[in-house]
Amino acid sequence: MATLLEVRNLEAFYGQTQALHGIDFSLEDGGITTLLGANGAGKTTTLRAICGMITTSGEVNFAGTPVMGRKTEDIVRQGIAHVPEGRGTFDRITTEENLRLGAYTRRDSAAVAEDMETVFSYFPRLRERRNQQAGTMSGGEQQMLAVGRALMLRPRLMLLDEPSFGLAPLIVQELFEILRTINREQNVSMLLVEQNASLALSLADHAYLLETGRVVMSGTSEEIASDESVRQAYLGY
Amino acid sequence: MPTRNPADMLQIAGIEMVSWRRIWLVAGLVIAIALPFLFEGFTVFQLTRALIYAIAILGLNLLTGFNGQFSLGHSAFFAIGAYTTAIMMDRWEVAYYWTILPAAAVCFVAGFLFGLPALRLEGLYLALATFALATATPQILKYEPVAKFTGGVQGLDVFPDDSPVSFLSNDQWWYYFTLVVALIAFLVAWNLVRGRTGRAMIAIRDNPIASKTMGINTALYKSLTFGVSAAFTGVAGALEAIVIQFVAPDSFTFLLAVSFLVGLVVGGIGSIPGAIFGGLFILLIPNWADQISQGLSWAIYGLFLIGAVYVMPAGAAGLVRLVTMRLAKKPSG
Amino acid sequence: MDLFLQQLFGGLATGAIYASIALAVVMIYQAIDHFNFAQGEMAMFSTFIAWQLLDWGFPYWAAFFACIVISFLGGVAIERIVFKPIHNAPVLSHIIVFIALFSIFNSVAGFIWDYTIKAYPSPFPSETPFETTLIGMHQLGMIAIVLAMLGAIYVFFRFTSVGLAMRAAAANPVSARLVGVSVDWMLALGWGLAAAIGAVAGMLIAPIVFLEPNMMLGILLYGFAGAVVGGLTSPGGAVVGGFLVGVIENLASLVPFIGSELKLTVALVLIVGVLLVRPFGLFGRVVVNRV
Amino acid sequence: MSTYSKYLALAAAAALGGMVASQAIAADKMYGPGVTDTSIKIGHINPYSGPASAYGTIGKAIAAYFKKVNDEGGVNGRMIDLVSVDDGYSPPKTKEQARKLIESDGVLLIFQSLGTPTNSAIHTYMNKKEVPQLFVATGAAKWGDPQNFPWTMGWQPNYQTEGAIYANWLLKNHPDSKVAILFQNDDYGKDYLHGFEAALGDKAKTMIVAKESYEVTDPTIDSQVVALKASGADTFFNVTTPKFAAQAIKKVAEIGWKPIHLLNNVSASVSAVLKPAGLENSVGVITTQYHMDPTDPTWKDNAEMKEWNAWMDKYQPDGDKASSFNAYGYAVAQTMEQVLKQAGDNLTRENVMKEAANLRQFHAKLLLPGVEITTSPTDFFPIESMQMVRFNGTTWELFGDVVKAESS
Repeated sequence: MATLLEVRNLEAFYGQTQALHGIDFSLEDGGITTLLGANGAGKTTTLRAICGMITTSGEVNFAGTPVMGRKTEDIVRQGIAHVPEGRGTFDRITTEENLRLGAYTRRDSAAVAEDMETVFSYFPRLRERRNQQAGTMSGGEQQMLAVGRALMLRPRLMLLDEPSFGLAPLIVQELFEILRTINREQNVSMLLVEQNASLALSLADHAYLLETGRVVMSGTSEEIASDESVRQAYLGY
Repeated sequence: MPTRNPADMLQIAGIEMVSWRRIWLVAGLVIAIALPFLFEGFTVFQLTRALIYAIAILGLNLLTGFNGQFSLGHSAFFAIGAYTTAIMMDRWEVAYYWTILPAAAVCFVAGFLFGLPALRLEGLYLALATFALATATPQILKYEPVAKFTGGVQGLDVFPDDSPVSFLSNDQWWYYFTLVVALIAFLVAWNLVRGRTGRAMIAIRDNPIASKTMGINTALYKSLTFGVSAAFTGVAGALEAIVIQFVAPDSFTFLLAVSFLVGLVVGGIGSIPGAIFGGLFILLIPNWADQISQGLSWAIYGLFLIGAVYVMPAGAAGLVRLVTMRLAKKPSG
Repeated sequence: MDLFLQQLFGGLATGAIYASIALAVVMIYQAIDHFNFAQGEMAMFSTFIAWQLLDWGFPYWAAFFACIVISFLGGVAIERIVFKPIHNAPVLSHIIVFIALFSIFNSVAGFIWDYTIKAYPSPFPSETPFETTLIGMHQLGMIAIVLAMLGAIYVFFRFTSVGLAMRAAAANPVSARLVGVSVDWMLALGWGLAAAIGAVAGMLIAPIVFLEPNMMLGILLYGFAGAVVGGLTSPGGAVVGGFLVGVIENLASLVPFIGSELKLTVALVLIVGVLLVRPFGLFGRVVVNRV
Repeated sequence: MSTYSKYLALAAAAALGGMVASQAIAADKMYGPGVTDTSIKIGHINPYSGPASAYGTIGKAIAAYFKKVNDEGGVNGRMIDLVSVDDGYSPPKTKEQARKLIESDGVLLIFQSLGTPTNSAIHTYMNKKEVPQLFVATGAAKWGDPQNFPWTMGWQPNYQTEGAIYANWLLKNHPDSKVAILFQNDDYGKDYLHGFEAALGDKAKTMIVAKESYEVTDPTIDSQVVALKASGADTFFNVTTPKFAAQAIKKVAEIGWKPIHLLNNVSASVSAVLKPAGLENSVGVITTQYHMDPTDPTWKDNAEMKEWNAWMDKYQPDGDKASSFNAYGYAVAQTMEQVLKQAGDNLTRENVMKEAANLRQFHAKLLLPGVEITTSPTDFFPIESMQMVRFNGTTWELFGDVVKAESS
């Protein structure tokens, strides 16, 4: 399989504080990779760095083209959809308008309408609430909306930042099922950041373990899951 | 967002910061006391007015900088303070120094009462409501039923006694009088902000919902802050009436409220000493602009403002903090 | 009764003034999530540009549309040049820059065109087609143009993806970037559109109040009042709010103890009153966030 | 003899006592602050910015006039050094500027400070400091009070006087008229109102059927005009500043009201008021004048007007020849020049004030024929005569005689 995303020596700063100390990893086309780590390990920062949302240095290649240093909106246009921490819902507009915004960069309106149907087929509840003000929906619905919005871009890569955060276990299960389906049916690669390591490892095929802004371990999900120290520190058994 | 909370910055810079602050304070005080003997009467008069504006800006700062409520209407409280003094002196011939505290009290009540409905308003909406208050103030002062007290459009003359100290001219005397009031005002503000009340105020600014769950009576604190802020500004208004010796509705247009806001931002939001710089700025810069070009003085003032925002995004206080932090850092490496 | 009707229609006519400014206020609010206190002065300056074009011999509509284009570009330029460096500065810094722009436009207009009032032509015939002195033809035409602008804005925000993107950029810039919206240009576009709407408002208001650098001083507050009463998130609400403020203010002058002396105070009470009952305006959407 | 002793008594009462003694050595040079053998420093406060900046034109005209005086050799060989400052029409700022002029710049006197609230702010100060506050640009009656304020003097006919002229004219020609009044809600408006009502006397109650006021911040005065018309009045007394006057004239025509329209002199400019309002709407409007309107064709061939035009061309090439402010500034500056001329080499503040109160039928160029400036130690109202004029669609037509209304 071809490499879709390649990250080399990625460094990032918040003001004076360095958050990432030279991270390397890659992601295969069609695969799901997860970044694991404790709070403050640099998981979210890595996602932000890829999208050009913070000042960084290093190298990020997406589908063979360097995207480092470009504006966020330009990187998005390359086909990277970011489902941000906190879901990034546009509160004051309707669900449908939120989805339309997801397809903002696209000009093929017929295909957009089709994709809207696809999203509704994954998330029937969004169809029910298509004319509701998005900010008034429940957390789970907003998370679905965020994934749906990302899907409307027809991305090649989806960055998912803590999609399970604050959701009831049942909803989380449902959501992750759908993510797996999307990965398979739409051929969308995914880079997943999760606190819940076992959940993440169940979905992903590859995993990287981050500690204080550095990659300390990498491998297939099975390898990582079976590692003793990981089990003790992150999986809790 | 750079440097929002001065207390945080203090901790970052450590002990050195405190001693620097002490040096600044002592030097400032010495200069403040010496000034009236270094300049002629008119300049002393101007300095007095800058101090008065500083007190008004300090009041606004308590509200905006420490409690997060906007106001474009502080000219109204300035006016209430000025008229309280003027009416007391005009009608009942009260000596000027007895009018300062009543002016503060009246403004506290007015501010508190205005703060009650303002509780439901936030950010922009509050700014707009207060902006409307500022615009309506001159009109209300001219309104027939109140005109018998306010002197209507004609305004009121105020005749304070002459300097009681033989070697001080009137200007010097007013300067010291204002300086003393200003020092008290700054001390009170300082203690307020650093005490329990101040912590509650700041908590409300930074996280209103959380502070509610922490058991802070946000409604009460917000209205109280409005009242206290109005009281400070009212004291400034009272001093202005005494020093200018005249009050009229046209002295208290919304442009004055805008000036206070400018002084607040340029001086530094959430910085107590910044108010002094703000007071000097809004008094001196328009005069300079006027000297550069009479026809375009406002345009030049506007350019000054934009320049100030670019150069000092956190106000003069932010700039000073940055510089002292650099200086404090250097010796220790 | 006759007087009542007179004041009612008079209120509608003044309301049209407020509504047109309120519309510009809402436009910029949609773009930058904020009031622009220099809005009135920008509209005044645009009107002076149109006046200058007319003075140079341009036909009315040529000057009208040229002025709209110039104002649009001017608005974009202001955002790109003045506000770009301070995008991350606190809100109050922005307000200070609004104030700065306010004084710059006012002062420069006075410097170039001086402060004496100038007549500005109306595009509408002076005779009303029907026998009435209740409302003039210009006022009628103005109401029509305001409603037409409202329609255009509604369509723009509701049905075009740029309009949608603009609202998104204002409400949640981080998210907007993540769906590929260039937030910076949306801001500039918002400024441009608001300046253009302001220019139309200015050119419609000037025939009534006469053109001079301070013409917008009083009007802007009423425009804000209209926008807030109607709801800052709703262009339609802003227009209704503008008309409401005009009518109520005029009818209030019929109440004996208010008279015309306290008209402004009435506007103040109205703003605060409406906000107390409905903090997001009569037609504004209530934003509820569930965690 | 009796006038002389009265004068002496007044002079003493007004703290001008030193003057009598100084007269003995009047031949010697006596200088107050700001005066040298070659120059006289004069302060001037004007709103170049802010809500009243329209009046900035007057300041420019005055400066241009003194430039002409200086080019022609100055006043008795001394150059006029005019220090003109901006107060933005804000009273505290006026106070600040007055103090700057007097204490920092050291001017001999302050001339033509503009506005009623602004001049009120420095009224007491100037008199306490004993600095002349000469020919203030406001028509309030309070500026002519030599008893209590011997250092302050107005110039233009005061508003009350003018109000009385209209009232007397109505009483004589339309005794049964029903009057509606629109006035600005400040003392300028109220002075007109008082003068008008006082002159009507007992008939005020029956003749005045409606009064409406407006604020300078009001966008329009449409609703007020509508209400006034509804009162059934057949006479409209329009006490408004230029912008609102133009609005009112236009609105009156729009709603088909055809009253006898009395417009205050403040807004009598053809170019700044009637033209914007529409000349056809202005036909029949009546006002009073004391100086020529440069846009009025009546004066096209008048020698003084020609001189003024030449001056404008030379000293204010960018200036607006249609602005009556340029005529006003020209005339008032001549009055100042005259006072300084009369004072000769005795340029103390006392003597300047004495000469200001000693103008005898001085005719400043551009004043209407028959309008003269006369002052005395008990009369601090320089111009008290005006002539009524009616607009015929292109120009003001004088009618009746020059009316002199004695100020109280």
